Amino acid sequence: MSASTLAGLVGAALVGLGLYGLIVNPQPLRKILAFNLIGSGAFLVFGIVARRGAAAGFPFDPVPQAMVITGIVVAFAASALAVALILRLREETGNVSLDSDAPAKPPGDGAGAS
Amino acid sequence: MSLALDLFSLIAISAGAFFFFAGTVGLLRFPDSLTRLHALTKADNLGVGLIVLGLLPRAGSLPMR
Amino acid sequence: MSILQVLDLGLAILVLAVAGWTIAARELFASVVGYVAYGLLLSIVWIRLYAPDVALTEAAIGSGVTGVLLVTTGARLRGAGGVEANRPPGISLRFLAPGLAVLVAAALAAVVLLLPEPPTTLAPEAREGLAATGLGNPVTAVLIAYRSFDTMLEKVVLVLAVVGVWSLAPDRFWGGAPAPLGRARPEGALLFLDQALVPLGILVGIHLFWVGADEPGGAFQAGAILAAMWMIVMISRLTEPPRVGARWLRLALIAGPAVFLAVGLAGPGMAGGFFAYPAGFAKPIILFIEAFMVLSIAVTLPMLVAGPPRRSPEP
Amino acid sequence: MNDVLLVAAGFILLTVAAGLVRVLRGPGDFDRMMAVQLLGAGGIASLLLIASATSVAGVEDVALGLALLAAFASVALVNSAETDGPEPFEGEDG
Repeated sequence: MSASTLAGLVGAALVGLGLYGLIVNPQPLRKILAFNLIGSGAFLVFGIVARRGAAAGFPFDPVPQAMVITGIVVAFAASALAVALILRLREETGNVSLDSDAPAKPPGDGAGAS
Repeated sequence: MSLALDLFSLIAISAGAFFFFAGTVGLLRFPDSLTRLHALTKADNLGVGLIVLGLLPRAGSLPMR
Repeated sequence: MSILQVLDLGLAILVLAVAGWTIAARELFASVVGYVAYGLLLSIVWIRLYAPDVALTEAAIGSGVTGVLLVTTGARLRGAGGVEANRPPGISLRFLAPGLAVLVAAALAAVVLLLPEPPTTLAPEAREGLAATGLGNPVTAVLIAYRSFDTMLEKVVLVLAVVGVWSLAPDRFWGGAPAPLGRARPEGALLFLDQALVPLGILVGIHLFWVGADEPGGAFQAGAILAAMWMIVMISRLTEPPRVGARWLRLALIAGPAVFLAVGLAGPGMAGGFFAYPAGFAKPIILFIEAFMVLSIAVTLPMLVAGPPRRSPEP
Repeated sequence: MNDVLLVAAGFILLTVAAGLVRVLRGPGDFDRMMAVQLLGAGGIASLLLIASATSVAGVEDVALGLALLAAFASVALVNSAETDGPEPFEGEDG
């Protein structure tokens, strides 16, 4: 098995692992972490497309690599937005549960409700 | 000249790998955090330093090659 | 089996083991520590795929800054309790989830094994584009020249993310500064590290930007390093996160996409095409755009980590 | 010579991976971080060795960036690790 195929299989396994963590783990921050794991697995699968596309004197195809770089940055921006949403949720409800029937505390010192 | 440089690389890289080994043993076997930190810094500095030193002759820009 | 194959296999097992730890660990902190280690190992995998640019971006933004974002948020949430408020999943979910995960992973593995032969590639087109720009690093050339419109829009996405994070602030804090990133009392060792590391880091950041034209590096990596240095200074409380209403901050945030867009719009006049660069001048123009992109990324990432404004603006 | 570099890279990776047992066992947050520090150093070393053996160009700058980020990550992790002292982030609402 070539190195790039192996890396692709690792990427597939990472997507599976991340998906499992995303579903099973109850803490929102851990869910974001698992989501990032899925993302890096998908990038790895994309990376072997770049490696297989070696041509024209390059040991890799630069187009998918450039897309992976932009993808990593966008994935971080999405994580940051999700984290900000969690912080706001805590402010509004007093906990960070994603359960719809979680025990809700009254909102803290008039933080939201504008 | 090339043989001497290869020998130099070999010795430096082996020494670096040894320091990593020692650092890991220290991290796993030492009793508390501060002694582990002590072992770790040896591995960090000497290990990476020696390996970079060993790879220097192989760097493309060096005119000696 | 050659030595390289054994090494690859060992690396693959190690990556999967550390990834499993980040999922299985009990506490957030232990999990994030595993995630940072995972990012480092993954960057070695990227080197094996001949992608040093991606290796650095993955380690810097994918695991470094994301990990810092998560532990910082964890510490903020711990301040008022309520992190563990969620119930574990029900029994049916606990059996369904592994099945679904295995199914998706198997489908992706099948895709990997059945990729078309011979592989499709855009490398010859990228090679042609590279010759026109005068750059040496094909990835930078693809980012700024061959697929420049995508990269510009991606910078706009970053600005939108900052707008999204800021708009989650309560009304009374609007225009104020985000909460401090560090502990209440900075420590001596941290201040010493600032003096030793930050000047070096700024130098390395600028160096990565400059060599990015010809070697691995470029705007994203340089911006991430500079962002990390600013965050270290904020963590040690030598400086505080700026007010989100500050004019210099707003200008720095949009400088990258704005300059990029302006050059793109000037393209039809200069070179006869939207986002086209005039022949012979491509490299200086690309470096000009990249310089502003570095600035924007270096400001955007710390503001995303710092979160929405938490203090009232000064009168 | 390339084989020697690869064997050295594999050996270093193996030892620092053994050090990762500290991440599993803890006991404290700081022990976990130290294991990651060791992995950081070992990862940079084996990355340089592998890149030199498989002739990937220009990894010196990547190693430089990784070393800086390892220091940054340790600062940020120390900052948010649980300690016995007061809460790390005081509320400073205006």
